Amino acid sequence: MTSFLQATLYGLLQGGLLGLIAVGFSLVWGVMNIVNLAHGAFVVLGAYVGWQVNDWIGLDPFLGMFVAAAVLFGLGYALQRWLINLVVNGPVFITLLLTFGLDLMIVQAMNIAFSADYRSIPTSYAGDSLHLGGIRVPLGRLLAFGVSVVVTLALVALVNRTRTGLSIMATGMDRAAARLMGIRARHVYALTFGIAAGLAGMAGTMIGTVGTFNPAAASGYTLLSFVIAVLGGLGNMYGALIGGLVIGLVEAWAGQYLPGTWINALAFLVLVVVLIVRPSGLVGRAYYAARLEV
Amino acid sequence: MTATPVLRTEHLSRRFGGLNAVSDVSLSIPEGETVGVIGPNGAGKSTLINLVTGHLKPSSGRVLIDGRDLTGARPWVITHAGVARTFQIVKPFRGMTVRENVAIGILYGPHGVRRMSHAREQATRVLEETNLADLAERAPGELSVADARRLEFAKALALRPRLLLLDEVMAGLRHREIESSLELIRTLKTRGITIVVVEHVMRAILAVSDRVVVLHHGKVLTEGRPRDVLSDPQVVEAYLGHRYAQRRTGGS
Amino acid sequence: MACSLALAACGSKGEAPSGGSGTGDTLAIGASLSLTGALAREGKLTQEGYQLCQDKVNAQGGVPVGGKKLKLAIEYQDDTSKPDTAAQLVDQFNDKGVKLILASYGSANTEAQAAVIERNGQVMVDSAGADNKIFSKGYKRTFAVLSPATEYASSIVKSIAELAQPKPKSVVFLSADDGFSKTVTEGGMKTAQEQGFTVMSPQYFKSGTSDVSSSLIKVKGQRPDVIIGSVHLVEGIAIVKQAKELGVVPAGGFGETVAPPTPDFAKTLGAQAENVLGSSQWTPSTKGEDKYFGNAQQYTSDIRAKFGHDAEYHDAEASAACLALTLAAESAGSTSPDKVRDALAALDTASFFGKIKFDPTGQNVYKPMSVIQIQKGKAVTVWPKDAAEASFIWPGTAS
Amino acid sequence: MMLEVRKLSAGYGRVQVLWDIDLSVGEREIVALVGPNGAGKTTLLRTLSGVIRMRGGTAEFRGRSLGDRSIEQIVDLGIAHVPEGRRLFAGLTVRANLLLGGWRTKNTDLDRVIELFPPLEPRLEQVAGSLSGGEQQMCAIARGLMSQPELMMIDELSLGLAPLIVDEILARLPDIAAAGTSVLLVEQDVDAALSVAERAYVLETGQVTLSGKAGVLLADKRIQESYLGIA
Amino acid sequence: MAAAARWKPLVPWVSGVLLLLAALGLQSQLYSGQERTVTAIFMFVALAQAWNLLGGYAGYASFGQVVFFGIGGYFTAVAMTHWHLSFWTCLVLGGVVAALFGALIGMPLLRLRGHYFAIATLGVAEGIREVVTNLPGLTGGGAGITLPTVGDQATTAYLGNDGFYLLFLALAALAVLVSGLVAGSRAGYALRAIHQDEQAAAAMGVNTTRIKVLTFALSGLITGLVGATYAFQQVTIFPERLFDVDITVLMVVMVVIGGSGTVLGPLVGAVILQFLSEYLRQNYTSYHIFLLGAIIIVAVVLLPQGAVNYLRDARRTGEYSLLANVRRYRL
Repeated sequence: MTSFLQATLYGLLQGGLLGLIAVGFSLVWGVMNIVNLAHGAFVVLGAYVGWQVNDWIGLDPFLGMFVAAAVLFGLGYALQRWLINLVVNGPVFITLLLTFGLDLMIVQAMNIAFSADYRSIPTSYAGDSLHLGGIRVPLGRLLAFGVSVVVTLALVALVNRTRTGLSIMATGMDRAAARLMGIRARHVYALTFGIAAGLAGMAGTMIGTVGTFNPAAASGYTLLSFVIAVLGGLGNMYGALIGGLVIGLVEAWAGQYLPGTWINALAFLVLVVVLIVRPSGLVGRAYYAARLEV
Repeated sequence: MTATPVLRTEHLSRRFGGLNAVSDVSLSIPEGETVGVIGPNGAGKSTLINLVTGHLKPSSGRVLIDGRDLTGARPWVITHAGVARTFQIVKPFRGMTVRENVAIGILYGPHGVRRMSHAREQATRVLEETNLADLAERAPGELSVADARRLEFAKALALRPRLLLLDEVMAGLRHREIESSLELIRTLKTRGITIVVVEHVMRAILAVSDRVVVLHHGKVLTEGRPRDVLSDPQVVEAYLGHRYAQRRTGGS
Repeated sequence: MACSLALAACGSKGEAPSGGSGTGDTLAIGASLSLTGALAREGKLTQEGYQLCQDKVNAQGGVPVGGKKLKLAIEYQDDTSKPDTAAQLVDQFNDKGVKLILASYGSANTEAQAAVIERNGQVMVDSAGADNKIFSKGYKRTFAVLSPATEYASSIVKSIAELAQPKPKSVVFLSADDGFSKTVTEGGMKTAQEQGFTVMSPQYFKSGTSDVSSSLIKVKGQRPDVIIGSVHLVEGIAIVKQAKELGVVPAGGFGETVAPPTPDFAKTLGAQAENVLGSSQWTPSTKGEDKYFGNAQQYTSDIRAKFGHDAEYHDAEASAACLALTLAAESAGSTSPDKVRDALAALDTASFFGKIKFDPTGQNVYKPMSVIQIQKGKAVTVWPKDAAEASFIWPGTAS
Repeated sequence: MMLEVRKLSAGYGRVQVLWDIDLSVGEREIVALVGPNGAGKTTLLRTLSGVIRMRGGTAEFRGRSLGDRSIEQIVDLGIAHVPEGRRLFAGLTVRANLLLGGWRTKNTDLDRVIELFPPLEPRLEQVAGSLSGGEQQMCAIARGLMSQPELMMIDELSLGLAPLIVDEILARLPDIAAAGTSVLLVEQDVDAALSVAERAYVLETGQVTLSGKAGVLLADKRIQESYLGIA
Repeated sequence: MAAAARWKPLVPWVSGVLLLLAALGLQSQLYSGQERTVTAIFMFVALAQAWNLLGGYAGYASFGQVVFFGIGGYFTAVAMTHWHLSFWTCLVLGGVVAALFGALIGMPLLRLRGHYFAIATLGVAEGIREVVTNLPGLTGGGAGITLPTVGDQATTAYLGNDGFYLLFLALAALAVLVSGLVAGSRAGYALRAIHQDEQAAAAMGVNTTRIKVLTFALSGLITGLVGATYAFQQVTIFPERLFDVDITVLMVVMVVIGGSGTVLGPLVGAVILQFLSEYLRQNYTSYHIFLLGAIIIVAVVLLPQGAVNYLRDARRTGEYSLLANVRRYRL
C-alpha cells in the first residue's frame, strides 16, 4: 500500500512537470496549427539558460526560470515573427518541416556551445524530501509541480481574462476574421510562439533542477509533448496539465505492476486508444473535435 | 404508384447535443417524382440529405431506398444503391481537372467502369450534357460560381443515379443560369429520375416540383402541391415573410 | 548523372585504394566517432583520446615502421551515433585505402563495424565496445583494449565481498535495458551468487531515461543491503537523486558501474554522490607505463593541459586503443593490415592503461577493472588493493 | 464623400477580377452593391479592407489612401468589414465576439448594439456557434459596430437566411446609418438590398454597369429582368 | 507535333528504364563506401515512395511509417535466427506481415485525420518498438539480434555490397513503378479525391475506408520489404534503430522537399537530401547537422510546395521567381 501511494504521489508530481513541458507545444498547435518539432530543443535550451545564470551568478533556478522564460520568449517571438510567418499559410507539413530544421540547428548549436556533457542545476534543497507517514515528498519536484500548476492557471487567466488572451483565442479560431477586428495577426502569432517558448524555457529549468539534461534529450521532450498534447486535447488550456498527469500516473502505476519496461509500451497503448475512442482528447472541446469528423 | 417508393424515411431523427436538427420526418417519394424541400436556415434540410446519403447517422428512424433498409449505411453504399447528391458548399476535387472530377463518379459509381479510357469517354459525354465540355481540362479553381455549381451537378450525374438529391444547386446563380439549371432538371425528370430539390430560390421550387415539403425546426410543417403550400398562412408566417407575399401578389 | 552524384557524394574523387595504410611518411588511421546524436558526449572524449595519442606519437617523430618513422594521421568522421552509419564509414575508409581503424563509441556501433572490418580485411582496435557479444562471433580482426562488460559490475561485487565490513547479505541490480547494460548485469549477478549474496530479481528501465522511480519504489520494500546499477551516466545520476527523494537507503551502499568515474557524476550530485562505488576501465592510479604516454599520472596531466578537464576513462581507453595499434604496427614492421593484425594478436605490453594483451577472441581479459569510490567529491581508487589510493568506506550510506 | 474609389482594379494570382471600379459612399449613407455571384462584389470589399492588394486605381477614405495599408491599419481608419459567411468566432461566447469587435478601439460598451439587436441579449453567454443563422448575422453586424466605425461594409447579409429574417435585419440598417455609420451593403438579393439603400451600384463581370438612386434602379427594366425575376 | 504528343506518355517510362540501366552498371564503378552511399539513397527512394502513396496522394501523413520497416526487419531477423528460413522467404513474408499489420491498424486509425492520424501512427510505432524491446527471448530485446550470416547457421549467404546495391535498387525501382501505376490508375483518382475532400469522394461512390486501408497496406508492404533487406544488410539490428522516428521524419522531409503527391517528388527529394546530408557529414564533420538544418529551412521557405511541383507550376505559368513563391504563403 505504501509503495502504491508513493508511486501515485511520485507519478502525480512527475506528471505535473510533464504537463509544463507540453503546455507550450499544445498552445502553438491549438492556436496556429503548427506542430513545433523544435519544442524539445526549446526546453533543453531553457535548461541551459537556467544553468548558465546559476553558474555565473549563483541564481536560484526558481528565479532563474524567469530569466530562461524571458530569453526563450524573445527567441520564440523572433523566430515566429521573421521566419515561421513566412510559410504559415503553406501546406500543413511545411511548418512541421521548418521546425524540424530549427530543431537540428538549435540542438547542434547547443552541442557546440555547451558540449554534450550532462548538466544539472545544483540547489541545496531540491533533493530533500518531506516525510508524510511512510511516504516521501521530494521537495524539488513538489516545487516544480507547484510551478506547473501556477503557470497553467496563469496561462488560463491570460487567455480567458485579458485582451491579449482574447486576441490569441480569436486569431487561433479564425485568423482572417481576427485581422478584420484590427488584431495584429503577425504579432499575435509571434506572441503565442514566444509564450510557448518561454513556458518551455521554464519547464527546462525545472528539469535541470530535479534531473539532468544534455542536448540529445531534446527529441524525447518533443515526442512527449506530442503525446501529452493529444491526450489532454488541443485548445483546452488545462489539457496539457491533465495529459501530463495521466501519463505520469499511468507510468507510475504500470511501473509497479508490470515487469520490465512494458510500461513504455503501455503509455503508447493508452495514447492510441484515447485517440480512437475520444479523438478530441480527454478534455478536448467539441469545436476542435469537429476538425476530424469521422 | 403502388410500386415501392424510391426513397422512404420513417420517423427519421437526428440530434446534435440538445438540438433536434431533424425530428420524426417520414417521407415517401415514389419513382419519377420531383419533390421540393424548403424551410428556413437551420430547419434541417441539409441534415436530412446527410442522413439519407449516409454522411450522418440517424439518432432514430429508418431510411429505405427501393425498400432496402439502408439506415446508417456508409455513403458509398448509398451511392451504389443509385442515389447521388450535390453539396450545398461545392466540393470539387482541386488539383484534378474538371473531366477527372467527373470521371471519379464513373469509375467508382454504381456502374463502376474499370477502364480509364472508357471512363474518360463517358465523362466527356456527361460534360457535354451539362455544358461543361469546353472546360474539361480546366482546374476547378478557375471556374466561375455558376460553372462550379454545374460541375457539382455533373459529378452527381456521372453516377447515373435513380434518385438525385440537389442541395441548393441554384444558390448564387443569376436568372439566366437558374433557367439553364431548371432546364437540366426537367430533362432529368423526363428520363424518369426521382429528384429531391432543396432550395431557397422559390422560383425553382415552383417550376419543377410536383410536391413541396416545408421543414421547420426539423419537423415537417406542411406538404402538398407547390401553389397550395406557398399560400399556406403557416408557411408565410414562419418562413417567407410579408415582403415576399407582397411581391407575389403585386408581381405575378 | 547518378554516377557523378555518387562520386561527389563520397568526396574521394577517384583516389585509388592502395595496398597498405598510408603513403610516404604517414600512417593513416580511420576513426569513426559519434560527434552528434545520443553518444556525442562520449564521442567527443573518444576523439580527445585519439587526438592526444596522435600528438604524443608524432612528438616523438612518429611510429618507427620498417626503419622509417611514420607520422600518425587520424581521419575523423561523424557516425551520428548510428550503427549503420558507423559501418558505412568503415567501408568509406576502405575506399580510401585506410585499413587501420579505431572504433566508434559504444557496443552497438562497434558491433556493426566489426562485421564490415572482417569482410574488408581491415583491422580495428576497439576502445569502447565492451559487450562480450561482439567477441562471441568468431571475428578475427577486432581487438578491444578494455575489459569486457561482464567485469563492470562483477568487479564492484568483488570489492564489496573483499572489503566491506560488515559484509552485506543481499544485493539487487537496477539495469538499463540495452545490450551492454544487460550483459553487465548478468556478469554481476553471477559473481554475486558465487560470493554468497542473496541476489534479488533485477529491475530494468529504459536505457537513457532520467526517471527510475518505479524501479526504486519496487526495491524499497525489499530492503536490499546493496543496490548496484548497470547504467550509463544519466541513469546513474537518476538512481542516486531519486533514491534520495524517495528515501531508498540501503544498509550498505550504492554501486554504479560507469557513472561515478565520470566527473559530471560528482559535479551534478554534489554531496549525494559521496561514497558511491563505481567501476572504471582506468583510473589515474592505474599501474604501468609506456614510451608515449608515460604513466597514468602523466596521462592525466597531459589531458588536463590539452583539453582543460580531468581525464576520464573514455579518454584513456581511446588513447590506449590508438597506442595498441601504433605499437602493433611498430612490432609488425609493416602497415599491412594482415601483419598488423598478427602483431596485435601477439601484443603483450604494459602501458599507462595497464596491461594490454588480447585473448584469442580479441578481448583484453588480462587487465583488471578498478573500483573507485566518490570520497570528498573525487573519485579515488579503492580496489584492487595494490592500486588503492584510499581506504574503502563502508557502509557508504552511513554519513 | 467619405469613401472615394477611382479606377480600381484587383484580382487573385494571375486572374484579374475587377476593372476600373468607380464608387463612393457618403456620410450616413446606405449604399448597395448588387450583382450576380462571381461578379467581383466580395473581391471589391476584400480589396477595400486590405485582404487583397489593389493593382491599379485609388481608394481613399477621408482623404487617406487605402492602397498601401494592411488589413489592421484599415480597421484603425474606422472601416469595419462584416465578411461573407459571417466568420464569427464559433467557439467563443457572443459577449467575447462583441468584445473582439471593439478590440482595436478598446470599446467594451455592449449596450448600444444590444439595443439595436435585442435578440442577442439573452444569448450573450452562449457560444456563438450555437446561434441560429439570423442571430449569427446580427452578432456579426453588432461585432462590426463595436469598433464604432465610420463605414461598415457588409458582405452578403442575406446568405442562407430566410426572407423574414433578412427583412428584420435590414430594417436595422437605417438606424445604424443615422447614428453615424455609413453602410456599404453587398447583396445578391437585389430586391432586399434596394429596399433599404439610398443609392446602388450594379457590378457585373468585374465592372460597374449601372448605378444611381435605388428607386430608379428598381424601376429599371434590365434590373427587373435580370435580378427580380419579373418578366 | 502529333507524333510528339503520341510519344509523350512514354517519356517517363523510357527515361525510367534508362536511369535503371545506368544504375545497374554503376556498382562496378564504385568503391564500397560510395556504393553504400548510393545504396542508402536507393533505400530512401523506396521508403519515400512508400510514404508518398498514402501521405502524398491521399494526404494521410503517417508518422509511424517506420513501424513497417521495423516489423519487416525484425520478422526477417527472428525467422532467420529461430526458424532457419532463407532470407528470400523472410523478405517476402516480412513484407506481407508488414502489409497485414498495416491493414490491421489501418482500420481503426484511418478514421482519424491530419495530425491525429500522424500522432496515432507514431504511438503505434513507439509502442511496437517497446514490445520488441520487451521480448528478449524472441527478438534479443535491447541487446539486439544478430542474423545468421556466417557458418552453418547462415541460411542464405551474405549478399555483400554489390548484392545489397542491386536489391535496394530493385526495391527502389519497384517503389517508383508502383507509385507511377497508382498515380495513373483508378485508385490514384480515388486517393487524390480523398485528399481534396473525403466526404465528396465517398458521395462519388469511393469506398474510402477500403482504399485507404489497402493503400496503407501497400505502403506497409514496400516499407516492410525495405526493412527486411536493411536488417540483413546490417546483420545486427537494434530496436531503437529499426523503429527510429528519424527514419520516418526523413521520409516525410524527402517527400515534402521533392514534392508530395507526385511520382518524381519522393525520388528527387530522397536523392537530394541523402546526397546532401552525406556530403555535409563528410566535409563539415563538427557542424554538418547545423548546416543541414539551415538548408532545410531555406528550402522550405523558398520552395514550400516542393521542387517538382515548383518546377511544374513555374513551367506552366512562367513564374519562376522564388520571391513570388514566398509571398504566396507568408502571413
